[in-house]
Amino acid sequence: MSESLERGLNKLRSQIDPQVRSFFSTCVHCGICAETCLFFTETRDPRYTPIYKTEPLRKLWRQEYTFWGKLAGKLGITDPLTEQDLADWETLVYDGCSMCGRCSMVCPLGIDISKIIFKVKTGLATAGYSPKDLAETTQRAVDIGSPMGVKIGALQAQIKHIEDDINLKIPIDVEQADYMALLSSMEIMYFPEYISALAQIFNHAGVSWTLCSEAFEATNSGLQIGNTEVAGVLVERIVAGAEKLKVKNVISPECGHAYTAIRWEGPNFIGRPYSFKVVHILELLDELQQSGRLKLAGMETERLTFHDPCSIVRRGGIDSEPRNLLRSFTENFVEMTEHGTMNWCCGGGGGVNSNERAEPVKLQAFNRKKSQLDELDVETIVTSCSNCRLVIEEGLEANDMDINIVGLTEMLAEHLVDGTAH
Amino acid sequence: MARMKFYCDAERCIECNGCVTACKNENDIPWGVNRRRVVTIRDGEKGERSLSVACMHCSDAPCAAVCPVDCFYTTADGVVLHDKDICIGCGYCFYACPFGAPQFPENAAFSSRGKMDKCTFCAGGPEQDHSSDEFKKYGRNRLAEGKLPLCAEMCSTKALLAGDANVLSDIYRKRVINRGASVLDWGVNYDSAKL
Amino acid sequence: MGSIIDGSLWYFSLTVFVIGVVWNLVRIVFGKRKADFSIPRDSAVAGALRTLISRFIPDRHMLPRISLQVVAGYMFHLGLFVLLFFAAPHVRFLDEHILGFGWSPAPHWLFIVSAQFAFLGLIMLWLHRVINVVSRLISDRGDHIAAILTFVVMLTGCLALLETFNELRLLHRLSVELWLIYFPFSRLMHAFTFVPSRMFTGAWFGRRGVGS
Amino acid sequence: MKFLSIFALLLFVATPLAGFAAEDDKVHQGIFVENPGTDLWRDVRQRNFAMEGSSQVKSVDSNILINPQGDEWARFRVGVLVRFASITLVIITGLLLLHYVTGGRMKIEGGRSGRVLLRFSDFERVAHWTLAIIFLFLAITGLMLLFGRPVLIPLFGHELFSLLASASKEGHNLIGPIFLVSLVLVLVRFVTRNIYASGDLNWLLKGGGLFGRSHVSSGFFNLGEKAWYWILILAGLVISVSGVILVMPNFGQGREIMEMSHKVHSIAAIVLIAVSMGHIYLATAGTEGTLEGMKTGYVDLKWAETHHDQWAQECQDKNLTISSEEFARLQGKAVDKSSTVAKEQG
Repeated sequence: MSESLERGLNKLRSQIDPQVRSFFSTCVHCGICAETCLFFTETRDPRYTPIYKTEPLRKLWRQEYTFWGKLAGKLGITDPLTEQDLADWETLVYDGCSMCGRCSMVCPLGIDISKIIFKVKTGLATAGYSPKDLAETTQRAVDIGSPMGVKIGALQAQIKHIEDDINLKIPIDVEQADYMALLSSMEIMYFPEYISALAQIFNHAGVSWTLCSEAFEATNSGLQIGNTEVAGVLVERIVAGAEKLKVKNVISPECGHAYTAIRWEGPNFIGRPYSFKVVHILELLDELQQSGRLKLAGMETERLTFHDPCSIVRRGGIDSEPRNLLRSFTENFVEMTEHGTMNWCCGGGGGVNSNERAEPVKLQAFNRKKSQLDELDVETIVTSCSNCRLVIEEGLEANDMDINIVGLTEMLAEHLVDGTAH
Repeated sequence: MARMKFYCDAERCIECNGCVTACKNENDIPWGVNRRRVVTIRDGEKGERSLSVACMHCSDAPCAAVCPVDCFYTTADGVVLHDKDICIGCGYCFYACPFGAPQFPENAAFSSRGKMDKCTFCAGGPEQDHSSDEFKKYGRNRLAEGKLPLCAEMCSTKALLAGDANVLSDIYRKRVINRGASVLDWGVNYDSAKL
Repeated sequence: MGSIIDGSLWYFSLTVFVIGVVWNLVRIVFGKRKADFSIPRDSAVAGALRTLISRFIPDRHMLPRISLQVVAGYMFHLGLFVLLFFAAPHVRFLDEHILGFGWSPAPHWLFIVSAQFAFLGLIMLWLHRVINVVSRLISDRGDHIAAILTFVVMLTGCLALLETFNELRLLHRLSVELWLIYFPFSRLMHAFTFVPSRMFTGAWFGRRGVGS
Repeated sequence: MKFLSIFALLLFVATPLAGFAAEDDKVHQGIFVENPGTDLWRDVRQRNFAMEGSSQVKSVDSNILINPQGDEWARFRVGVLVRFASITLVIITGLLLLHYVTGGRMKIEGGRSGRVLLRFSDFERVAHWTLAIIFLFLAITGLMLLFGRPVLIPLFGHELFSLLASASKEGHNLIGPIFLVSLVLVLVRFVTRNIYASGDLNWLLKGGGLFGRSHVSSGFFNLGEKAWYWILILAGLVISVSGVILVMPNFGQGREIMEMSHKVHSIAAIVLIAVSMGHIYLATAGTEGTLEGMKTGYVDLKWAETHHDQWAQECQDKNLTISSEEFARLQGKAVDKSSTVAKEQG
């Protein structure tokens, strides 16, 4: 047995806690989860059944934690987890699962399947079975500070652009600000509108905020690939930045997995609670709106819908906030048939979008979103995750669909009454 | 050997149901099971007749013929009995019997009838004579005590007779000779009388 | 043979069942879990209770695609529940041999109808398991053994319905004993572990403020 | 069958008349008193109808003194039915064996093509096998009750057979009603494909290709299959309805209805068992590749062209056939899907 395999197995072993035990001994293999998974529904390949993706961990559990597995071991009949298994499941787990967690919502026995799949990922990553692209981005994130290789220089250049554009100063490294905003590399590179929207909104509402030159990157490749150590390192950077600036709150940007990484898993990755609070930008905007600090004018008249980013809505609970915000400045907001916590994923979450190899499967999985959109006949899709936005843009293009896609924050910024509210 | 038979004299039976009561009491029969019953034909009309019926202990019994588990047997006395340990409660004997003798303790849905029960000529069953098992399953074994079925013994008008077929037919012949004509023919005093 | 089935094997199987189930549940409920350092958005307890109940009802939009499993599943589980706890012979048995008290059993027809539901449901569920590619792929030996063993228990019970042949009763009891012994080591544990599983997941969703 | 007792009863009833006739002349000379019993007893003994009286005892048929039909039914049950059933089952077994040994097994013409097409959905297969399992269970337990006495009692003895018969009867009664449910599933699911279509007559005239070596053109189901479907549905419904009557004695139906139901139930069941043997034979040993359709849901294109050429053509026109690689993928047997896809793309 190779050393890396041994490491992977040990990692997997360490993942077997009472919950996993409960989940595995509960699963009756009814197959209902398959119908919740867009990778299955769009390909009809039964190997994409969510619970099947957890097979390596289940096999290990069966082998080492159950009566029959131990008995078989005593009798010398073992069916150990092999390198081949890990290699086979690498493609299933990394290419064929966007960690959207829809399966966890539907399982009649209450198994949090996507949580187990993440545990499988950690084992695979430790054993070295992870896609080349993801491994590279993870390395970049550790070395450079951004998965896309965005350095502070690039951000400063972008900020300069924006400041000229909107005539507002974007605060950097301001100590004791109320809020420290994080960004995802994608926003810096592809959607700088988000940064200008932030500046405009916060200026309008009189929010004291800052960016941190040492910790501006919100994304967490460690979470995507399943490397908890790297994830911890990346979270640690943000914590250090926030503690150095002594901010009260950290704002998670419009990025799905960043929210999960910084808001929910971060304290666990580093093994201690934060000294600050983490809010998602939508939570903050909704709060501002509720407290009357946002003065909005004009209504969007086009027919539009909201795409729920899985990590933010289904796995993050921010369900009513985007809807409240949208209703305050749109007239023609329609919901997809399955929305909110039961929304269908764009198909590119969980690192699938950063994984070149998964491209064909991802496009096939997008058919689900396509048929949802076809039903609605909308002009615009609003979302609040830059990854979803990229994937949907790509999918719309591949399918020759003429629909705009915008971020919720920037759309809101367009409706601000000029000048500050104060 | 004797051939045991019942005979009911329709000219004498007054539908008092004494035989039914005697049977139920002697054999501890539960509600719903009627080993013996009195049927009245043309009740309240001219020519009304009553007859007490139970298992007739046929020589070639149809119940025995159709029983899928072959639980019937005929004793040396010519009494048709069945083995409740073998009976599966299918109800075939009830379909086949012309007299409606086979009875079932239950009559619930999905054919849960319980085991068949019928008149044993007060001769018990295949169990040890006078054992409590025998009494529980089949009732009294009077024959083994040298007694005849209680229904006939109790009959107040001696309409219901039980015993050896030859003896019964002798009794009956004498009755007919003495009686001459139907005692119940109410028409005698009026139209039909040509005195 | 009969005395073993009615005596020592019965006590053995009951012991294995009770100890096995309790041990499994204790390990799951009281096992060491990592603390969650994140600040909850909402109540974990409320989420756990909500999910415990809500997962009885399938998602509306999913239903057309999983109707067979849902309908057959409900038929089987409800049928089995009624027949297990409300059939007159079972109530009598529980009263006389285990609990020392009884309750009024279901009428005979309800007992039979629930058994029919259970049979039809189980047959269709098992067939779905071997026919549907997804469930065939993910099912293992344990699933089939559990289904077939349960079927055998139900079938022997059904064959012994007349309640007169001791051999048939013993056969039913023997199959029940095998089932009880197999229970804590198998997929059958889901009859108990669905509660902690749903509550774990519900608590997780509850902390994050997701209505699951 | 003779019942001495019935004769005895008749005899007793008749004797008063005889005795009266003899004595009358002596005692009441010149007076003729009609015996009021004669007409009555003649009515009671009438064949073909049971005379109703009244009784203090209230239970099913308790007011009927004599039911003469029981005798007829008993003769049917132990004579006609057993003979009919055994002869039918022996003949059908013989015919099927003969067909098989004379090389009647129909092969796929020209071998397999490597392309497959979907014939039966998951639900259709679940419905089929549910019905099949229930049917086999009911057929076996039913035949046990029918042939048990002549065949199994000599083998096992009364006590053991009684146990088997009790188990069979309880099982038959409990599972029986489910048959109706699964039959309705099959009825509803397959009815549209089993309606007579033009061309079916031609299939019939050519004997369905069963005896020759040539195959006859046909759609999704050929006339033989359609006939089997309708036999199944009709006989199945007859069996179910009569079975429900037999299994629900609590509604107070009398013996006559029960006897009638039993006759209908058993004859329809024998017919269905016989025809189903043909169905099972043709689907397994009789033709190559047919069983796959009910196992995986997919059949080989060549099989479809051999047996159901019109349907095969329709599917090809609609581009519904898939390659065996695609089939393997849908079965979850793809080795490494994403990498092969990537290769194709690259």
